[in-house]
Formats: sequence, C-alpha cells, structure tokens
Amino acid sequence: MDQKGIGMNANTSAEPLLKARGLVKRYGKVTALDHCDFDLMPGEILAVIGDNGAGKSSLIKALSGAVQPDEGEITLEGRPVRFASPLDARGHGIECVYQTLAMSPALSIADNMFMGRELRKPGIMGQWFRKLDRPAMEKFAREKLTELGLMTIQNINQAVETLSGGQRQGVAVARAAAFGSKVVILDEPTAALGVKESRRVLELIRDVRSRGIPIILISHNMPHVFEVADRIHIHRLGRRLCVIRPDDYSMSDAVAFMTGAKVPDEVATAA
Amino acid sequence: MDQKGIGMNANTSAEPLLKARGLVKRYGKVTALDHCDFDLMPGEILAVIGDNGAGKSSLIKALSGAVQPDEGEITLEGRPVRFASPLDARGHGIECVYQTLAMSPALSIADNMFMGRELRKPGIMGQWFRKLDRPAMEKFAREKLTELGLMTIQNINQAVETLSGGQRQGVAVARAAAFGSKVVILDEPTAALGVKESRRVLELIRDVRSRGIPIILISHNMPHVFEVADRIHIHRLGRRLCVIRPDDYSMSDAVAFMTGAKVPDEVATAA
Amino acid sequence: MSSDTKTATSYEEGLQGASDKVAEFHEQKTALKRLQHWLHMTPSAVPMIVLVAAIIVFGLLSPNFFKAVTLSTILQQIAIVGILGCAQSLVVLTAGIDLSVGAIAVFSSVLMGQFTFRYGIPAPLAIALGLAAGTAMGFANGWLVARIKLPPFIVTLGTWQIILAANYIYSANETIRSSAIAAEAPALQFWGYSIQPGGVKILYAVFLMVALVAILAYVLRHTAWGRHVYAVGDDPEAAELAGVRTRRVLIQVYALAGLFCAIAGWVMIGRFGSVSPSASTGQLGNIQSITAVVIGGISLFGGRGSIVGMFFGALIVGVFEMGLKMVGTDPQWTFFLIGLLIILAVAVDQWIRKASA
Amino acid sequence: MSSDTKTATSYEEGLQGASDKVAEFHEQKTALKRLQHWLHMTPSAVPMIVLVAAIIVFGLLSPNFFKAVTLSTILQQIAIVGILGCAQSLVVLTAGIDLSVGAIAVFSSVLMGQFTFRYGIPAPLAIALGLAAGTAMGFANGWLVARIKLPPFIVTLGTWQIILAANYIYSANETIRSSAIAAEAPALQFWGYSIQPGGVKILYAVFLMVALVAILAYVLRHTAWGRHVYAVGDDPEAAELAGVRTRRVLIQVYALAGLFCAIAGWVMIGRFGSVSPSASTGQLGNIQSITAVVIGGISLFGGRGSIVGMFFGALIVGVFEMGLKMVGTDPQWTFFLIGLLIILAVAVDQWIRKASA
Amino acid sequence: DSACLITKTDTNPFFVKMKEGAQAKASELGIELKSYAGRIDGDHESQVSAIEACIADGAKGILITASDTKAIVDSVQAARDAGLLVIALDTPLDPVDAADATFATDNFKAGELIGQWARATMGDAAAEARIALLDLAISQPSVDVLRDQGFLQGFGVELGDPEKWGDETDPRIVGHEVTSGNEEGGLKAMETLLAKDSDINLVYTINEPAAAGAYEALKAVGRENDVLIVSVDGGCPGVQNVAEGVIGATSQQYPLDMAARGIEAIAAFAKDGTKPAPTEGKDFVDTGVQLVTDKPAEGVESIDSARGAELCWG
Ligand SMILES: Nc1ncnc2c1ncn2[C@@H]1O[C@H](COP(=O)(O)OP(=O)(O)OP(=O)(O)O)[C@@H](O)[C@H]1O
Ligand SMILES: Nc1ncnc2c1ncn2[C@@H]1O[C@H](COP(=O)(O)OP(=O)(O)OP(=O)(O)O)[C@@H](O)[C@H]1O
Ligand SMILES: O[C@@H]1[C@H](O)[C@H](O)CO[C@H]1O
Ligand SMILES: [Mg+2]
Ligand SMILES: [Mg+2]
Repeated sequence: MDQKGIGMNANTSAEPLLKARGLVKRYGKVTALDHCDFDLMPGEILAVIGDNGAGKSSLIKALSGAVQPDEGEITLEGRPVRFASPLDARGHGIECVYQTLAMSPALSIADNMFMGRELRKPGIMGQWFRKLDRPAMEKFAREKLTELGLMTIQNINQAVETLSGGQRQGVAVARAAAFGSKVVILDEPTAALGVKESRRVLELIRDVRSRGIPIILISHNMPHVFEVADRIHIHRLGRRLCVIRPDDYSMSDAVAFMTGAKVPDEVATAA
Repeated sequence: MDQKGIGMNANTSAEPLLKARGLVKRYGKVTALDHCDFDLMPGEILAVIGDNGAGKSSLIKALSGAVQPDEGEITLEGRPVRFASPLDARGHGIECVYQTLAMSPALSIADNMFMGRELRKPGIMGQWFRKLDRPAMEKFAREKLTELGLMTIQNINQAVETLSGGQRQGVAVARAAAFGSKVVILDEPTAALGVKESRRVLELIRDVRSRGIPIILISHNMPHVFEVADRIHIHRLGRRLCVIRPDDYSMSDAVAFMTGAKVPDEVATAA
Repeated sequence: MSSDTKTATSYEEGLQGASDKVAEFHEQKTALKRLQHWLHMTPSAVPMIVLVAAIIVFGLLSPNFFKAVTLSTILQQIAIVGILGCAQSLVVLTAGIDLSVGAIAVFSSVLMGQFTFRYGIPAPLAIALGLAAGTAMGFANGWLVARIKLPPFIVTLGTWQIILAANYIYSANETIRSSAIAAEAPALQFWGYSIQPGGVKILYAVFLMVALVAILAYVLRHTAWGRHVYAVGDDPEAAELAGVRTRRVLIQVYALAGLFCAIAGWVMIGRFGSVSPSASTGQLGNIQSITAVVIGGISLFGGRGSIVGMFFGALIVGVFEMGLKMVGTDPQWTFFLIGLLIILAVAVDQWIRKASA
Repeated sequence: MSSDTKTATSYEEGLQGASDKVAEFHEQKTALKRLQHWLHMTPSAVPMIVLVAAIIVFGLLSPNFFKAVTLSTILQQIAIVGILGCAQSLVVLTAGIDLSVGAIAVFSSVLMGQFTFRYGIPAPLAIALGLAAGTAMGFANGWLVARIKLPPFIVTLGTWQIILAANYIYSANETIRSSAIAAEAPALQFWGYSIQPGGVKILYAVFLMVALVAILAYVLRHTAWGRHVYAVGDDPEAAELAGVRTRRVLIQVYALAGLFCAIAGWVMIGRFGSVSPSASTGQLGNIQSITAVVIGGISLFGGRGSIVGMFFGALIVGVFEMGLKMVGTDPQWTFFLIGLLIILAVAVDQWIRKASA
Repeated sequence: DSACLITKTDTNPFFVKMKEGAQAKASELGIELKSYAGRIDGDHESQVSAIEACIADGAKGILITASDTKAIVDSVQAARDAGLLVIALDTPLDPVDAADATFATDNFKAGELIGQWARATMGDAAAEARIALLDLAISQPSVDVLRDQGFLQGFGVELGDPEKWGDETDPRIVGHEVTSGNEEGGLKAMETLLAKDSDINLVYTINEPAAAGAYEALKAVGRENDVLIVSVDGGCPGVQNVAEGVIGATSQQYPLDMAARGIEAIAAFAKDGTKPAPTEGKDFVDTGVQLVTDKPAEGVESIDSARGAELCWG
C-alpha cells in the first residue's frame, strides 16, 4: 500500500528534496517504523505530528543517520543515500536536534556547538598545530544564543550540565539552525522552552526557511504547528497516515486524524 | 524584602499547607534561588510559571528534599520541616515528578513505579523472605497507565529505556499521582506529551485535586495553566514576583509579568 | 478571560472518539529469531552455552577430562572465586568495583587463624570475629564510597594495599600449618570436608558456593533491596530522587561484600588446610573475581546482569584452565589462551545480544 | 482556519517589551571563597598542593630528602610511570581503562632488543619496529573496544595476559645484558643518557616525559581531536549524534596509548640498561599508572580531568615512595601508607570541590 | 652508619627471616638498617629505585637478593661507583663479580641434592617414576630454573636447555605447573596434575609452602602416603613437615646467616674499607646447603629433622 500525501496542491510537480519510501525499523519486538513514507519539499516547513510512541523520533533518526532502517530507501535531491552516521548526514547538509539533545554535559556551550566542526586558528598555528580558534568559536556561540534570546546564560564557557533544561534545548536549537545547509530537523525543539524562548525558536525557524532551507519540525504544540507549517505530516502507528495543509483543515481535524478519532477521506477511500 | 502574593482573595485566612520563606540556593557562581517565598494552599492547584532558568525547578527541588537550600525555611502544615532527601519528603506525603523524570532506565515500568515502596507478598514469603508481590505491582501499574491512556505501551515489564520520551513522562506522572498523599509536584509534566496524553494529565491533575490533594504544576503551556490553576505563582530571576488568579489577569498579562515586560502594580508600589 | 482559555485548547475537540487501539505488528517468528529472543531475555544463558561448548570440546580433546573427578575438581577450584564473585557482583551491580576482595579474604582468614592460635580464642568465636572483621573492612569501603563520595576504584585500590600490608604486618608472614589446625581447631577447616557419593568427592565449600549464589540470586531478583541495588547502579541520581536511600544501599552492599569475602577466607582455610598470609588470592582475587563477573555478563557500568551469569563465568574460567592444562599446554600458553578466552567469551555474548536486538 | 491560530498564541502579546535583563546576583567574595573557586577552576591545582605539602613534610622528616640529587632521582623514577600515565589518561578520558599498558611496554622493549640482537636489525630500525608493534597492540585493543563493542576492562584484561604470555614465550625469558647493549646498540639506551648541570644528573627520559605531558596537554585542550576525546568519554551516544566519529576516535586513542607504552618500553631500556621480559612493569604498570591518573583527578567515568593532573599524581606517588624510603619505613608500612595516601589525596580533592560548589 | 637490605619481596618467610637476621646483627653493631622489597617476586624496578634511594640516602653498603640477576648489574655498578659496598645475598648476580661479594646458597646444588635423594629412595622404581614439577612462576626467575634443573639432573633426567624449565622430553615427567610459591598455588597445581595423571608418585616443589599445598591435594585423594614430596628451603615449618612425613626431604639453606655475615662485612668495610673474600674454589661465599630428611639414602649426605630443627630459620 502506497500512502499518498493528500491536499498537496502546490509543489506537486516539484521533486521532493528528501524522500523516503517503505522505511521499517524494529526494536526487538517493537516495530517503530512500519513501511513509512516521507517527503520534504524544497524550502518548506514540514511539521510531523502524532501520538507519543507513534514513531516520529524513529523516523527522523532514520533520516539523519542516527539509526539505520531495516528496510526502505531514502533519496536526497533525487539521489539514493544511505547515512551510516549522523556525521555522514551532516556532511550532506542535514542538521538535526534530537529529542535527547546530544550534548556532552561536561563540555562548554561553545565546545558543544562546534563539536565535529571546530574552527581552527588561521595561519601556522591552525594549519600545523591544529590549534582551535576559541575566541572565534565563543563569539559565534554568543551571537547565536543572543539571537535566540537566551541571555540568562551567564557564561559561554559554562559546562552544559549546569544549564537549566530549557537553556540546554536553546543551545541545541541554535547549533542546528546555525549550521544546517540543506535540511534542518527539529525534534520537539520547544518542549522545555518558555513562552518567550519558544517564540524565538519559531522566529528562527522562519528565518531559516527564508534562507531557502527546508525544515522538519516535530511538535506536540498544535498552535505552533498550524502557525508555521506549510504542510503537516500526520504519523500514526509507525507510518504516515496523510499529509495535510494547515489552511485546508482545522486543528481539531488534525488531532482527530492523529489520534485515530477520524480517518482522512482519501485514506478511507483508498483502504 | 517580603514578597507578597497579590490577588489572594480566597483562602487568605487559611494557613498555607506548604510554605517557604527566604529560600536561597547557590550553585557556585549562579544563584538559582534568591530569597524566594512560596505558599501552597490546601486543596488548590498552584501553577508556577517563569522564564527558562528562572529557578522553578530549583524551587521545587528545595521543597521536595532533592536539594538542601542554603538559607530559608520551609513549613508543612505549620510545622517547620527540613527534608534531607526526597524519601524524607515522600515520607511526609510530598510526591514529585522531576523534569529529569528520575527513572532507572534498565528496570521495568512496574519496578520504577514502586521504587522505594515495593509491595511484598502476604504471609510468610513476604514477611520472612521479603518476597516482592510482582503480580500485584504489575496489575497496579497497568491500571494507572491505562487511566492515563498510555496504551501504546505494549508490555508492563518493558525496560523504561525502551519507551519513547512521552511514554516515559507518562509513567513518571502516573507514579506521582498514584502515591501523593499531601502534595503532588509536577515539573513540566506535559512537556513531551502529545495532545491526547496532555489532556489526560490535565484530567488527572483535576482528579487528584478532587481527592483533596493540592498540586504544584510547573508548565510553560499558558493555556493549560490558565485552564487548571487556581492561583499562579510567577517566578522571575530566582524569586517569586507575584501570585495572581487566572480570573483576574489575562494570559498576556502573565506572560508580560514573567518576562519582565510589565511590573505588577503591587510590586511596583512596594518597590 | 476564560474565553481565550476555551479557544486555546479548542482543537482538542478532535480528541472525541480517539482510538484506543494499540499498534499491532506482524513479526516473523522463525526458530532462529525465537532462539535469539530467548537468549536476549535470559542473559545468563549465553555464558551457559559457552560453558557447555567448552566442556564438550575439552571432553573430546582430552580423554581424562570427562571424568567425574575432573569435574568435581573444577568445582572445588572455583569455590573461592565463586564466593568472591558474589561479593564482586554485588559491588559491580552498583556500578562500583572492589579491588580489595582478595585482600579482605586473606586477611580475614589470617585473623581467624591468629585469633585461635595466638590468643587461644575458641575457633567458632574466632571465625565469628573474622567474619565481623571482613564485614567491617567492607563497611569501611562502603562508607568511603557512599559518604565521602570517593570513586570505588580508588577507595578499594587504597584499601587493597592497606589491608594486604596490614595482613603481612599483623601476621609477621607466619603460616599456620595444616596439621596444627586439624589437631586444635578443626572448625576452621569445616568447608574442606566433603561427601563422597559414588566415590566422587564434593567439598562442603562447593555446596556453600552454590547456596550463596542461589540466595543472592533470590535476593536480587525478588526483594525490594535487590531492586534498589540495581537502581543505584543504573542511575544513582534517579534512584535517589525516586526514593531509594542510595547511600545506605551502597554501604550495605560493600559491607555484605566484605562478609562474603570473609566467608571466602574461611573457605580458604578449609581448602588449603593451612592459613597463609601470602596466599595469592590476596593479589589475584580481585582480577579473578572481576573476570568471572564480566564473562558472566554483568555490566561494569552497573545495573545490568545476574549473579547466575557470574557463576557460569567462574565455571567457564575453571573449565578452561583445567581443560587447557589437561590437554597439556605449557603454562605460558595456558596463560595466553585464557586471555584469548576472556575476550572471545565476551565477544560471543555481545554478538548474540546484537543479533537478537 | 487561521483564526484559531491567531487566538491560540494571542497571549504572546504580553511579550512586547519583555526585559532582556540578565539576573545579577550578589556574592560574598571572601578570600577563602575565592581560593575555593580558583581551586575549582584549576583542577590540577589540588594535586599540586598535595605534592608541595608532601615535599615539605618529607624535607622536614629526612635531612637528605631536600637535596637536588634526591629530587632528580624521584623524577627519573617516575619517568616510566609518567609516560604510561599519559597512555592511561587518554584511555580513561574516554571512560575506558587500559590494563595492558605495562605489558605493551615490556613486550615492546623486548621486541626492540630481540630484533636488534636476535635478527641483527640496526637498532634505530628495531626501535621503529618496536614502536609500531606497540601501536599495533594498542590498535587491537581499540578495535575490540570500538568495533566489537567489548568493555575496555575486559579487552585489556585479556590482552594484558595475552601480551605478557607472548612476551615470555617469544623472549624465552632471556635478559639482554646492559653491557651488550651499550657495546652494540647504544641507541636502545638513548633515554638513559643524562645531562649534569651542576653535578645533578637529569636523564633524557625525564625531559621526554615532560615533553610528552606538555604535548598531550596541548592536544587535549587546544585541538578538535582533544575535544572529541573528552566528548566521547562524557557521553558517547551524544558525541556520536553530535557528529563525532566516536569509533574512530576510540581506535586512535587506544593506538596512541599503545605508542606511548612502546615509548615507555624504549625508556625502560635506557633506564634499566638491560632488556628484561620479566620486568615487573608488565605486572604492575597498569595499577601504577591508574593510581597516578586517579590521584591526578581524572574521573574514571570519563570526560573529566587533565593530563597535567596525572603528572602531579605520578609525582605525588614518587615523592611518597622516596620520602618513606628515606625516612626508613618498612616496605609493608610504605605500601600501607601509600594506600592511605591514595584515599586521602582523592578525599581532599573531593572535599575542595564540594566546598567550592 | 647505615646499610640497606633489598629483598625480592617481604612476604616470603625466607626474606622475613633474612631481614630479622640482618636487623639483629645491625643493632648489635650499631648500624642503622633500612629494608626495601619488591611488591611481587620478580619486581626488578622496585629494586632499582631502592638502590637509588640508598645512594641518595648516603648508605655505606647494600645487601641485595636480586630479582633479575642480569638486569640489576647497571644499578649495582652505579652504587659501587658512589662508594657503596654491594653484597649479593641468596642469589648471585650475573656475572658474579658485578657485586663486591656474594653470600649465597648454591640453588642448583639444592635441587640436585633432593633429586639424588629421590632417585636413591625410589631405587628401581625410579625408572617408572611419574614426576610432577611445581615451579614458581611463568616468568621463570633464576632460582626457579636452578632448583628445577638441579633436581632433574640429580634425579637423572636429561635436561634440555638448562637455562629454562619445561623443555625436557623425558616421558616420566607428567608436567610443570606454577605455584607462586605458596600453599594455594601448590594445591591447585597438584590437583591439576593429578587430574592429568593420577599415578604421580614423585613431586618436586619450588619451596615448602608449595609442598604443603601439594600435600593437601594428595591427602584429599588419599595418596599422601605413597607419593614422595621433595622441596627446598629448610624453614622451621618445613623441617617440621619433614618430621611429620609431609615432605620426604628438603634442602636447607641459611638466610639468617647470610644476612648476618653481610652486615658484618658492611661494618668492616665502613671501618677500614676491607672487602670479604669468597669461599675457596668458588666465586662466592657459599653459606652452605644441607639435605634434611629422616630417611637417609645411601650416597647422599643428609642431616635428620632434629638437627634440621636446630638450624632452621622460621
Ligand atoms: N532504543 C529502543 N529500543 C526499543 N524500543 C524503542 C527504542 N526506541 C524507540 N522504541 C519504541 O519505538 C516506538 C516509537 O518510538 P519513538 O521514540 O519514535 O516515538 P515518538 O513518536 O518520537 O514519541 P514521542 O512523541 O513520545 O517522542 C515506541 O513504542 C518506543 O517504545
Ligand atoms: N546543578 C547545577 N549546577 C549549576 N547551576 C545550576 C544547577 N542547576 C541549576 N543551575 C542554574 O540555576 C538556574 C536555575 O535553574 P532551574 O533549573 O531552577 O531553572 P528553571 O526555572 O527550572 O528553568 P526551565 O524552565 O528551563 O526548566 C539556571 O541558571 C541554571 O543554570
Ligand atoms: O631464593 C629464594 C628463597 O629460597 C625462597 O624460598 C623463595 O624465593 C627465592 O627467591
Ligand atoms: Mg520522540
Ligand atoms: Mg526546570
């Protein structure tokens, strides 16, 4: 059974930037992804919503190289890809904020932001002695955090483990937004954030899109989703149930779909 | 400076069930609590809101024995108390869901729910051989999760580490709600939860209150806060800025207070 | 103001009639898959399989191996390591490590012996005092770990040296001879007695080891205290927040480990006949017990594994040592091959777990 | 449908004019607080203070201690442990442990010697081969840890035995004499040469140790690779997700540790003159280097600590051993006191950290 | 004046007694004695640092039982260059003249004596002997090799390379196992060899604790009376074991004597620079070795356990 996106009026002709077909991921007895499809169009904000345990995180982990799907294929800009690791996916310009944040608690904010792509000093020190350019990294990190309004962070060299939950999430989001070049994936980026900080993240998401970079946003916050998303991928029981546009459906409809209270027309007829 | 709750029309005569005065908690250079006051009235739902890093989690950790404040005092039902540990607080009937959830990843859901208050078999096996009553514990755990609608959990003996973020949070909330006898504290209980699951938690909170047990709810979700809270404690820069009633102020006002955009009248005159 | 409250969550109307269906997934249930799943669910099965395989291989290689005497000899050779392994397992389950197990065992045995022979204390009382002393040494470890919050490795590295040095200084390196003990204080040698069903000798010490393993397996699996030990090893902060008295549990674990070590010390007297302060258990007991624990599949990061696995781990090492020697390898090669075995046994374990995940 | 969207987040109007003020807190800045804060920020300062205190105490206790010769002797005595400590620090920072360091050092030194004397390979080439062999042994450790995902403790416990046994078997327990080396292959003894400013002998080995510590400190602190080592030790999963090639880093760390061990092996030849397969470094090098690492404040759980701390840790042990010897303490009392020292040094460290937190 | 005593370990009773002998003599002569030891048998590095500490401390002389007889030579030379008198105790250095003097047991001879005794005692049965060898350690330190090879030579087994044990091809040898020189190791090694061949009737042991362990294993299978155990050391518990029939014969050495004579030599050296001279015809001062047994065999000189007990050192 091929799950079709519904309500795809625009971009139907355009080729998806990131596409997945028939992804399967099993954890022992649990099947987290059950022949799941996925499409991300160029320049769009795609929200992914679904119940807890529906398999959203598993999906984006498969797309970003953090887990290897058991079956199925992924294409990026039309070319089939297999990401062996997150670094691999990152090399292809896919940047991801995981639900678990992926930070090294004992290292500083700046160290964490540049993990795996550190800046080196110009000249001999950098080239030959591979010396890090700490001032540059710190300056950059400070700027990015300020953009997000995370000014309660008192010291950029603070270890991440001393930050509050929300502060940590802010750092992770800032990292992804700063470095994503083709796709930015955010798994519940505002879950631990306050009102002010959430607002900044939404603005940031729009910013990123305005740079032409598409975004995948997983969120349980319907108002946020309906505010920023161009399309909404509704995930249910390990697979894509349907894709809707926020203008065509109400939040109630979306909630009804994802919880199984209603079945979207197209799926109903297809089934 | 004594911070006064404002807008406390009802219950003004009643003595707070849990009260704190002048709490101070420092982490090295950072002062997370700066002479903070706190009052929880019997039978109420008290929301605590504030920016990320404002010190909300630090406050409830001090109230639940997870950290020892450097200064200040806490009274429970009018009697001064000092909680040396969470177990100590629990002995006084204070049950807490921490932001970090406090679960043992390798242990099962049932083991986690009953950690520290395991049920023993009746008769000799329990009394002399201290044998656990697993069937009873599992049954209870299953019931509590079903109440919360966490039915995607397939196996009550699953290790907690194999649950999705939201499922984990659900287990933690179920634990606190099931065992709290005097006060239930929830630090962002719905942060990782879906729409359906969040709704169940809100219902659960009301349920608990209807059993006469007051609840402290930390949340960044203003609609939820305004929906269920009797009073709202607004936390800013490590201390209580003011306490408002949801009927007296709008969400916009609350947001303005907590982010420092506006100063509540009483505080303004007092300062 | 309640108007915006209502609107804010109005989309939740969509929840009306939400499905309560649990996801159901079709699984291929091949025999292999089922085996793997069983192995995964039964962590001590893996070392057991390695063990059985080893026994069969050595049985084929060496004609004498498959005799009851050989097998009972192996059991009696691992009795001490098995008991020390119980102590070590407890500590490792809390994400600790105890380098002092061997030293405590040796010093306890020396104390039992010297109390009897130097001060003329009746043997049963001397044994009780020795057991208490071992418990006290373990308690000291636990106190340093739980109260002063020192890393277990460093605490027990220190107490290992301290106890061993105290052992030599106190005993003046004097051995108490087997014949003297047999004549004057046979209680010290109790665990060296044996039953001989059908001519095959089985030491009391072997029964003791099996009993201790069984008791500990029960306690860890079926009592609240056992669950707390796992929780403390898994994530001590979470355990503390969840209401476990982590420090008390830690101290109890180390003290109990000390008691087990002292029991091992008593068994040593029975097994070796004499009381010797320079028994190599003092130096090697820690590595041997850790080897058993790890081959048995207990995670050094705490919170995962079973005591029964440790027992099989000890057996595997015992079978290998005996088997290799009977096949006639040179002692240096035996050493070499045991090293390989340690790595291989754990690698096989890892492989099976991975395949079944 | 956008109507409810607007309403849903309408309360965010309250954000208009939100304060951007950062919380400011008044702190009491007493001298003690400031000292504690400085100690907290400078983790290697604590062992340094312990060290200075120890030197002063021994200087008072023993008239001969405070001589340049004594101090240079201490430096030369810790040269090997210091270099092994570098290897151990790297591994421990990744939350691993390397029990095979001493065995790799001894076997590498034996290989260098035997290559020269058994096969007549020119000494510099033999040294290069020995260094390569040490690196290969480390690589094998790393491969097993990173690829097969075996626990480092068990891997290196296995390779420790394997390498040591191979060492005895290959060398046939033969010592190569100092006079033969001096005559035919002086390059092997290079690190045993010394400069003698003002009559005080300082071995090249001491300079080498200091240089290696300095280089490693630089690499760990100021290069991306160094940061990755910390990240891998801190939380390997997070590091992997954040884009660190954890497996590659791990393999590099173990291989580099192997290289350092081989260098230590070369230094052993210089220091002891001869090449001996039964050098006790093979047995004790691991515990000695771990002691230095832990007294130096590197966390055995990975990700925290500095190589300079390890250096002070090695020095502390060296000063204690020498000091106690010169005061004339009985060897068992020395072991006893070193055991106490290990616990005390770490306890003091812990206490300062706690006080300043 | 001060002197240093450096032993292989200080956990082996042999060295404990050696230290007692040195200490007694040192107090008598008014010399300050500082003792050092390795952590384990074969711990060469600790001995090197001990020598360095003695030099730094300005001692007059060093008594050393070297763990690695070849490797220690450089350090000993450094001490002699610094003006210290260095005396090898128990174990000769390689070359012997690396030390100023040597007071030692002839360990090869110690082994040879028990080998000869065993052969004479077994008589014709020696041709079908089933021999178990309980050695010290897999690193094969020199005492380990000397005693083992001496025993085999004395018994009439053809040696392979006399520099190592374990390469003999004589079918009478059941196997070699290592014991760490203590009861625990002796017991385990004996159990293992018995499992391999239950007809063993002659057991060589590196020292008396290992012999005691082997006896326990034999007793456990009821063979304590028909197996011959031989050993080396002559410590008091060992001699008593000879008297009780646990050990058939043991070669007794005299560590107290060695140490006392070593201290005397250092005292003399400190006074007027005289150095001790070696025993006639040998390159070291032989402190003697005697076979202790209550079943003397023809052609092998021995003393009985009563006399052995008078001379013993533990
Ligand atoms: N490492 C794992 N081992 C076993 N099961 C797992 C693992 N990770 C996820 N699962 C299971 O896979 C299913 C999907 O999990 P996933 O984390 O993808 O859900 P989700 O949609 O992201 O949920 P949430 O909204 O709560 O984050 C869940 O049932 C979960 O229990
Ligand atoms: N263990 C700690 N060590 C050092 N600093 C800490 C520690 N815990 C909290 N802090 C600091 O204390 C301040 C308050 O933290 P807290 O977690 O109480 O905030 P919060 O209001 O709960 O924030 P959030 O909404 O993001 O959870 C923050 O600046 C944080 O960095
Ligand atoms: O020579 C000594 C003694 O004879 C002792 O029995 C064991 O250790 C050896 O090195
Ligand atoms: Mg998720
Ligand atoms: Mg918080």
